[in-house]
Amino acid sequence: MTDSSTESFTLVITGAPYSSQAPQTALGFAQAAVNAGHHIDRVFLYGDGVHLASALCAPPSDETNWSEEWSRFLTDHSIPSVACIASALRRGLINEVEQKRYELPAANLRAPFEIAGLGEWVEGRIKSTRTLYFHAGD
Amino acid sequence: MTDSSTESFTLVITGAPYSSQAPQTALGFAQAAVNAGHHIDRVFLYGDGVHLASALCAPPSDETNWSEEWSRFLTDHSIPSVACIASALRRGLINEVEQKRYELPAANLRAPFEIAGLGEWVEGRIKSTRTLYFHAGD
Amino acid sequence: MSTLIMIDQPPYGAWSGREALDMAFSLAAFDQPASLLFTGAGVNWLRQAQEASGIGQKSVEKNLSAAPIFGIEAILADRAACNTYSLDESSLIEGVTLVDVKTALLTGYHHTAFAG
Amino acid sequence: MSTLIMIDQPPYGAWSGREALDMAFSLAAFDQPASLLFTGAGVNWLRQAQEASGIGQKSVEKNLSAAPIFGIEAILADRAACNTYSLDESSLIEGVTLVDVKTALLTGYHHTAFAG
Amino acid sequence: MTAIQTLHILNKSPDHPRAARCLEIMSAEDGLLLIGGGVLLLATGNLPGAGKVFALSPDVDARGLRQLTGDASVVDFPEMVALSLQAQRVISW
Amino acid sequence: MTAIQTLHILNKSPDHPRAARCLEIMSAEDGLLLIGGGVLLLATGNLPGAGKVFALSPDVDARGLRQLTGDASVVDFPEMVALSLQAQRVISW
Repeated sequence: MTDSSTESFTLVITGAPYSSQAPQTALGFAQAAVNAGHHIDRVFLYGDGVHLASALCAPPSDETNWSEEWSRFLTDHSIPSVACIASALRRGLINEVEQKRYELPAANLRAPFEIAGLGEWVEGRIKSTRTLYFHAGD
Repeated sequence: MTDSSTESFTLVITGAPYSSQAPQTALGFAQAAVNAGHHIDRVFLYGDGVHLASALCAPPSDETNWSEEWSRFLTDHSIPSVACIASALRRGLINEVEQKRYELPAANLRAPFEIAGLGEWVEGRIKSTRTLYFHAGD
Repeated sequence: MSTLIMIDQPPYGAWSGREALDMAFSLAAFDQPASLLFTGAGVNWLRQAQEASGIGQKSVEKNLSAAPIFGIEAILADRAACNTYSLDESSLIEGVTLVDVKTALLTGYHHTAFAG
Repeated sequence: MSTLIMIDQPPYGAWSGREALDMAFSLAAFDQPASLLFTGAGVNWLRQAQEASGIGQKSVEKNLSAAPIFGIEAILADRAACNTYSLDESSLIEGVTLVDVKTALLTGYHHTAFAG
Repeated sequence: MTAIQTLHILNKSPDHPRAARCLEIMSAEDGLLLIGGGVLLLATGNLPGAGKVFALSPDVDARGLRQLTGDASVVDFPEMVALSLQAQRVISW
Repeated sequence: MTAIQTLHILNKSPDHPRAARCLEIMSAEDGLLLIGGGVLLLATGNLPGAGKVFALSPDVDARGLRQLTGDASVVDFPEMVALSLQAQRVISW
């Protein structure tokens, strides 16, 4: 395996925007991987990382909106992105299906993020050349 | 000052439910304070603590919904509760006013929580006998 | 494709220990070899007789006891950390193997991950 | 009613350092005496020439320089932590006072708080 | 109860750097209240030599440490409220 | 570039207990890539004696550490991608 051939990645983000640097470092990595001709099989949000999929973040206008940046990148490159359902429901990240099921007043999941189980992570882990994790720091 | 007279507290919660024990410890403290005849001037959510004010948390049915528990306690005892506006907007906690201002697809703030500035913390800190903080652990 | 899930955060204060368990159980459910390694303050997940109802949570003792049934290959605990936290065979839950955490331990796995 | 805001988390990786600054500035805005104490990895907020644009953030150097103007009484830094992280008068931003963090330092304040 | 100068409320495990700083700064006139993961200090046997030590009951039980409390006093939430008022100041680490 | 057995990606400051464990376990055949708050290890001067050390450029600059990189190689994101593929395995601490 050399770095000149096409390889594939699953990226797992476990740190939230604005309380960690994880989404931002992961985005820098993902952009570089795509630019190098590699493939990103999927992005999996786990634990506090699910907050990256919020449609409701409104940081000050002179700060980066990491949810928006990630959303654009995923859409531009047609990369599947999944927030873990167990992490998301506990932390209040909800799509329309879950909104109906739990009779909640709203949905707040940003496209193109989807909600699914840990099986997506397991599948990525098997399929991709490398599965990398982007955790919160301290 | 003795513990038999009526004293007052401002409680600041900086840890999120499901990623910290802060909301739960703070609730145990608040209930004991009220039962002892003390007054809680206000509860102030700061940093990741603002997630406690989410209306969309849907933990498994055999787990405690800390947002719901807190909401009931605050309502029952008419305790003012405020999520810091700067923390809340960055982290996607939005009421209807902010939804309109930032043209966002939904609002997700749970009643009776309100959104306001750090001045509320400063005021509580001046007014209350004690201001206590409930942070995330490790 | 064996995976080692590492847990170094203490129980109950954060959710990431539980989320690490979920990762290991998911791997096992998809027939992927998985083991758990508890280090640092994380070894405290392995103490007998945890009563978490008073803090509105469930203890994970039952989940960990069921780990072999669900196909988790091993529950490993860092010997030095167990010493630090007064954990020995009499206080550890059943089925835990004490290990010295060295380079060689990790190179035995294709993949090593924390939950957060 | 003087308040000491403590910052022990390193810069940029988490938001709590910025949130601690906001707390101090808010106190000052309401004419409440406030000082900042940087300890542990938190002293790294005080290094000169931080260029955070490459990670999509703003450095706080300007905010800290403006602290006296906004009424923050003192910016204190733990001497031992500065030594650990190779920070001395030549590399620290202006206006920082090195202190030894002992009981006596904290008892000089009515209120001591972390942002998270 | 005797007077407490500063009540240090510690919710970090002994592995966390903030725990070490809290213990370092604590004086003989102070109290230490262990809550959350902070109660794991009980398991290490390294309680501070000076000053009173308290540990929050539900957190002690959750971590299975009832037999390891040593010289620490186990307190409930009403006692935590009383301690926080009794002390001249409170620091939440 | 030479072969790397395990690439340890460390984003915790030297104060964090996970940083100590990462450094303890690292062998001479391994690589250490400092990112985020992990780059603060450069300021302590305590780089591991064995194994190659890398530090992510934007994180080094954010923390003002460009003059303190010592024996570490400063890398950009494309090099981080290459390193992660080159190593036999990657651990994100």
